[in-house]
Amino acid sequence: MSLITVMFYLMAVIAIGSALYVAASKNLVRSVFMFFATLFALAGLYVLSLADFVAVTQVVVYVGGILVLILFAFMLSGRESLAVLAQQTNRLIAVNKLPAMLVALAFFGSLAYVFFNAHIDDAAWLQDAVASQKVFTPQDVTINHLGVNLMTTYLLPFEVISILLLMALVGAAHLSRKEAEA
Amino acid sequence: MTSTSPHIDTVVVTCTLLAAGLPLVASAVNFLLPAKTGKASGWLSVLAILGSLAFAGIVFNKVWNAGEWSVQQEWFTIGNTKVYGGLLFNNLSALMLLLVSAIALPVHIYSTAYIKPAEQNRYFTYLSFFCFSMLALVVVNNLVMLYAFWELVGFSSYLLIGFWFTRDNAVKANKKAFIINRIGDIGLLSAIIILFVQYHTFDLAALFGHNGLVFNSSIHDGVWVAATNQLPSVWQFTAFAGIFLAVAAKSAQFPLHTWLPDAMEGPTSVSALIHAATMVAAGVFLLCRVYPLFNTTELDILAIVGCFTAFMAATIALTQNDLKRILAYSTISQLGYMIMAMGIDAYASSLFHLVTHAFFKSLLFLCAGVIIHEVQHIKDEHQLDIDPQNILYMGGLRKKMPVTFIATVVGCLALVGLPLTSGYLSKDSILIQAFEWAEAKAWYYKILPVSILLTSGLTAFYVARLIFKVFFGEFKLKEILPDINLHVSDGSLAYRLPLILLALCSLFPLFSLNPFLYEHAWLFKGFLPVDHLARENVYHTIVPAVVNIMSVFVVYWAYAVYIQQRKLVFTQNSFLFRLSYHHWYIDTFYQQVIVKAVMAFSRALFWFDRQVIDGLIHSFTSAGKFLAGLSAWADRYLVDGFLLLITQVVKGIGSFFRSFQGGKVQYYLYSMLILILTLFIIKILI
Amino acid sequence: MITLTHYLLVSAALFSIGLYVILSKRNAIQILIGIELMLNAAILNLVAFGKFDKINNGGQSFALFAIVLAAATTAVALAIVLNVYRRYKTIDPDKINQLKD
Amino acid sequence: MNMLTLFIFIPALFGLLILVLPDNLKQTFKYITLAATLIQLALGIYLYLNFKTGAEFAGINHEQQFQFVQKLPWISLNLGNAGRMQVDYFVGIDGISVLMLVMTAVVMVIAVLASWEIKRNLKGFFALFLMLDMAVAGVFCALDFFLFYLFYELMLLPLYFLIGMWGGVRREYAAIKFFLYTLFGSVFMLLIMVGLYLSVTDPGTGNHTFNLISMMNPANYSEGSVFSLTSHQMLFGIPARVLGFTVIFIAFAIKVPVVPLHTWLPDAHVEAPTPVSIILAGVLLKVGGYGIIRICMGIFPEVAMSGAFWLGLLGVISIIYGALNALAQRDLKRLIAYSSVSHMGFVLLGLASLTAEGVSGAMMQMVSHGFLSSMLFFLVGIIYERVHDRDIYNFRGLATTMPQYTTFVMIAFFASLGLPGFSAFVAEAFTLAGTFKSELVPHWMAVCGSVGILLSAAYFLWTLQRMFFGKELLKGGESWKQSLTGLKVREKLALFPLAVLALALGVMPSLVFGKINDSVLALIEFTKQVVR
Repeated sequence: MSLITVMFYLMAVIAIGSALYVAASKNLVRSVFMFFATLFALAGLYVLSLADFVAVTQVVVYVGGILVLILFAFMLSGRESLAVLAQQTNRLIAVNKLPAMLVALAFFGSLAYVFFNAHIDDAAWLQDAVASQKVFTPQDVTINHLGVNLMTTYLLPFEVISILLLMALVGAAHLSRKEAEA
Repeated sequence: MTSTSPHIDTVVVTCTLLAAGLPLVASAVNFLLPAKTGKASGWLSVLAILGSLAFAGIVFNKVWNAGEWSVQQEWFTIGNTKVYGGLLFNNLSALMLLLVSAIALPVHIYSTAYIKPAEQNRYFTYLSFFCFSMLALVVVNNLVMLYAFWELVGFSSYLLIGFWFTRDNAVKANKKAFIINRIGDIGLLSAIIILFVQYHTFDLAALFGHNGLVFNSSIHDGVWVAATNQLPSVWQFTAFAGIFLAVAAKSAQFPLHTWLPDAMEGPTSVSALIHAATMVAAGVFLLCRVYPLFNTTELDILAIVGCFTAFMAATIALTQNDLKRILAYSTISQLGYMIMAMGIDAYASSLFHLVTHAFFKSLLFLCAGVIIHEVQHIKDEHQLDIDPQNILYMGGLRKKMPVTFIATVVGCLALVGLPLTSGYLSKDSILIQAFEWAEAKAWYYKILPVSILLTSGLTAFYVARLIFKVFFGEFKLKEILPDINLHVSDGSLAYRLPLILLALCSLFPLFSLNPFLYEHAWLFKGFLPVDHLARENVYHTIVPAVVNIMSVFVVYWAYAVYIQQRKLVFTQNSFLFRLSYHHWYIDTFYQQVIVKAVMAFSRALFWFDRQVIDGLIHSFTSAGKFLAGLSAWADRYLVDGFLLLITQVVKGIGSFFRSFQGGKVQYYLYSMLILILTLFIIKILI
Repeated sequence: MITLTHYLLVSAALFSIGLYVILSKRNAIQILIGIELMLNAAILNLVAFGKFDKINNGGQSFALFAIVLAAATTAVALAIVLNVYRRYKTIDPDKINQLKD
Repeated sequence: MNMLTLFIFIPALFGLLILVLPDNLKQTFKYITLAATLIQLALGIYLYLNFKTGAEFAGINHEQQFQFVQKLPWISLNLGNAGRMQVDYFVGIDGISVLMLVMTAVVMVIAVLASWEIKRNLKGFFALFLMLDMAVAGVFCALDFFLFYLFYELMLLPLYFLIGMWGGVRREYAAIKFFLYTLFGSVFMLLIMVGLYLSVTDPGTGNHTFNLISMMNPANYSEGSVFSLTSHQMLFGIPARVLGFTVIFIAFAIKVPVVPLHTWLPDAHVEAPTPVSIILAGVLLKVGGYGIIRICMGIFPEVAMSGAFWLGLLGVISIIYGALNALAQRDLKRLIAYSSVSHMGFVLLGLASLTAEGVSGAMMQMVSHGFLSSMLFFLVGIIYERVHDRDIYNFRGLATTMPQYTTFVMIAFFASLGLPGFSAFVAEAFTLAGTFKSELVPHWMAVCGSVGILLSAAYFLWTLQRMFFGKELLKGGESWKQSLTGLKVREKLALFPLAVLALALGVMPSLVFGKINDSVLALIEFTKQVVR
């Protein structure tokens, strides 16, 4: 078993385990922090699939941005949200959670079924890509190429997203405004 | 009118109808007149009965010893049976017709004085109705009508006993009288029905006449055979038993005698007519009418019952203190003589005694009425709380009431049977024939004449006791209340005349010119069978002598006891005394055992009716209700429940789906996801 | 050898967990976290497939886009959550079932 | 116009008149009803006087011997293969029915006179009353089983309401009890009726028929049908004809009433208002007896003969049981109700004997009881109307307070207990004579029956003694004494004819026997013939 394999399993276990903890925990703060772990583990998995830039972005944007935002929102929403949390039962499998769990499992089951049956590794285009050397190798430097592509091939989506971000920014700011004058 | 005999005599028929009908008319007129008529209604009835007597005399004159014949008219038809109404003429009916009207007349006259004018209208309505029923009873020619009048006689007696209907004792007594008579009536009815079924006719002449249907029927091997029908012989005996019951009830014989003493609650004049002379004699009359029906055993039974009743009643009369009750028991006793006479085949003597007894006993009752009336006066005047009929309060009345005294003595002598009275003739004839009858039979049959002789002695004693207590000595009330003033007298002519009339009729000349030989009495001869024994044995001399000597001795004994106050009588707390004083406890027995049992049984049946039968019905109802409840429950919970279930399901589904639209975001999500999953799974499966 | 299928399974697991969180939690913030989980699962897929596209870098580029957009949506969502909280004094989505006040 | 049809529908006509009249004329309703019943009575007397007697008018099983006949086709349905369903309006009378009609007419007049005391809802009362009148008249005239049944059921309805709405305290209980009892009987009768219909064919047309007279002729039963005399069919393990007889007998026995089917009667009588009690006792009970003669004995004579012992036994039990129960009563009305049970026992006993004397006696008893029980209930009604009490123990010495009333009571009581000179005596005596004569019932039954006469004396005399004689003592004291006024003219008008009738029938029984004799003889002959 190679190191990579070990690393993959490690990362996967951390990601899924922490995600599970997020799902199971009654404590919002703990689940938020556990979410960090998930995100980090995911970043690790990105690295393992040779997307180091994406991994870095993940860490910066999520961990640096989104999580901070969440923590802020949580703190702003005051004690009531905590009180709601305290009321929830401590059992792992609560009856009222059962439907959700069943749906989730069913989804997982169906997804897994599809993935196993799709034999994705034998897909024609993947074989093509392997044959025509389009697969990343660990020695490749990807960031240059990525930057060029973003500015050429994906320029339109890039611009659209930037406008979207602007709108989101304005919207968020508007929503968060005090309603004194409203 | 159709006739069954060639000797048809329209005068006789008309007179008979008038004799019976006049009292009915009087009764009806009195009934319809307003109650205020008072004395007028009394005289109306007297006139009616006078007319009856006159017509009865004519009838008697024509019919006596003129053979038997009858007239009849169809009354109604039922099925193939024709029921007739008709009259039967023979010596018996003629005699009875005359006797009843002859006794009724003095009693009517007496009553006009005895009953208060305000009550006379009602009284004479009843009394005339009684006379009508009684007169009709003795002349009818068939059993249906006989029964009808038989019961009407009882009914009028009921009315008269309860004449003073505000007195509780009176109404209890009349109820008792009627019910006991009813027992006899159903006996008679059963007998009539049996005879009708056996012989297909109700006609008395056809049934019991010479060579009649009864004469020609016989009993063979337990079957009672007649020309028309045959029945098991037990029914012959049942017919006898029915007639015996009827006789016992009407003529107050053991065991149905208890009503007669109680019936003394009625006015005394009524007692004189009905309960001494006429109605009670109807039983004997009935026996005469149906005499051929009986066989030897049955006659023996009659004789025994008659003898026993005579003895028993005489013993009871010894200790009674109520004037009228003494006479009542004496009546029962004398009726016992008559019945016994019938039983020992002394048919003529029985009737003879019936007639003589009717006169002297009604005489005695009327005398008692005068006495009671006077004592009642004293009672009312001084507001005393005494029983005016109690002989213990009386005494010494002979000087104040000479006519009454003499009349009473005549009556009593006749009752005892001392010579020169009518009672001597008739009673001795019975006694003599009793001995003759026993002569031909086994030794134990001798008990009968001996005990009847004994009874005769008892009679002498209680009669003497009565006379001495009432008329001799001092007036007892005076001893208790010395300042009492006694205006006691014989009363008006309306009182005295009947007494004198009846006293004369109680002496021998009316019946026989020879005061010592009953065989010479015309009345006796009138009923004599052709083959009757002549005076041939020693009893004819011995018996009268013994009886008279004994009677005189007994009377002297009583004199010694009651006037000279010698203690020669048994003590008042001995068993025998109590037995006698309490009427042998027969009444108590009936009341305690029979009446109570019947009432208890009827109450039990009512309970049964309410609880068991109705309970059964109710349990059916409850079962029905239960079933209904069950089906209602099923309807509600099963049938309706099913519907409800469907609606619930629909509603559940509805609300389930509604919950998706409940504004809850997560549910939307759920539904979306489930939908996707479903599609997914379907996609996979297909 | 780590194949694509492994990545896909991990992403499927994460997706399902996210789904579960969304469905079961009674708190808007946690639901947001669930959404993020699911997004991340999707991004993981993009990245995993992007390994086989060295020329166009499609997978990685869109992963980047997705990450950015996720950040934006999160910001807007949190703004909404705060507003909701201000109005209803709760952030339980079940209780926020009125479209108008 | 046929006299019988008039007789039946006169009350209905007047009833309709009352229904359409406005309520403010309600004081006239009783006069209208009285007029109706008086017209009916006049018709009844006309029928009685013009009723021809003689063997050629005996009726029973000869259609042409019936009188005042009217026969109209009524319901005629073609049922295809099942033939034609034919129901006739067929009325006619013979000796059995003519007296029932006259008696009904008299009792109805008396009942109207007793209705003066009714104060509530006059329109409803008199309309129902006249409807009842019509139904009763119809029952006695109908010669078509369907028609008979129709009228029979029609009697029930008004009675139910009359008891249930105008009755005493427990009226609902009594009404429902009465209704269920009677319905229980008649429902099963319906089944037998249908069975008979399917068994009998009209010899003239070949159709099935409801004609009662056709049903009496054994030749009219189609071969192999359920009730055929020759085919001896079994139903539930019992011979079909025995079952048919039993079922119909039970229906009528409830009406009579026969112990143990009698318990509706005391309740119904006690709770019903006086006029309804009068009709119940006077007429309705006779429907039972009439039905037994006309239908049970007419259609199933051989069963009646073979079952005579049981009928007689029931009769004897009713006589004695009713009398003993009467002895235990303290409610005057209940006492009279039980005495009715006892007296109607004689009817059954007489009928069971199947002798001319017995059946005539039973008929006489029905007529006599019709008048006497009306009188008795009327008398009870008088005292109840005055003081609203009829407990025997609460009265004493009424003879002093109400002498005329007491006279009528005594007449009624003594007539009821079978004093010679009154109708009941002739009836009971000949019933017993017939019973004894009969070869069908044992002799001892006659003797037992006569015990009933004794007991009736006991309870009537006890009542007289307890209630009317003795010192005056009333529970209600002075106020009762004020209320217990003498008889009014109306009351005398009602009581006097009844007393006279009871006396007249007792003195001249031929008034009854003359009319019924031929029919009774024909009935006896007919029953013997069928068995032969």
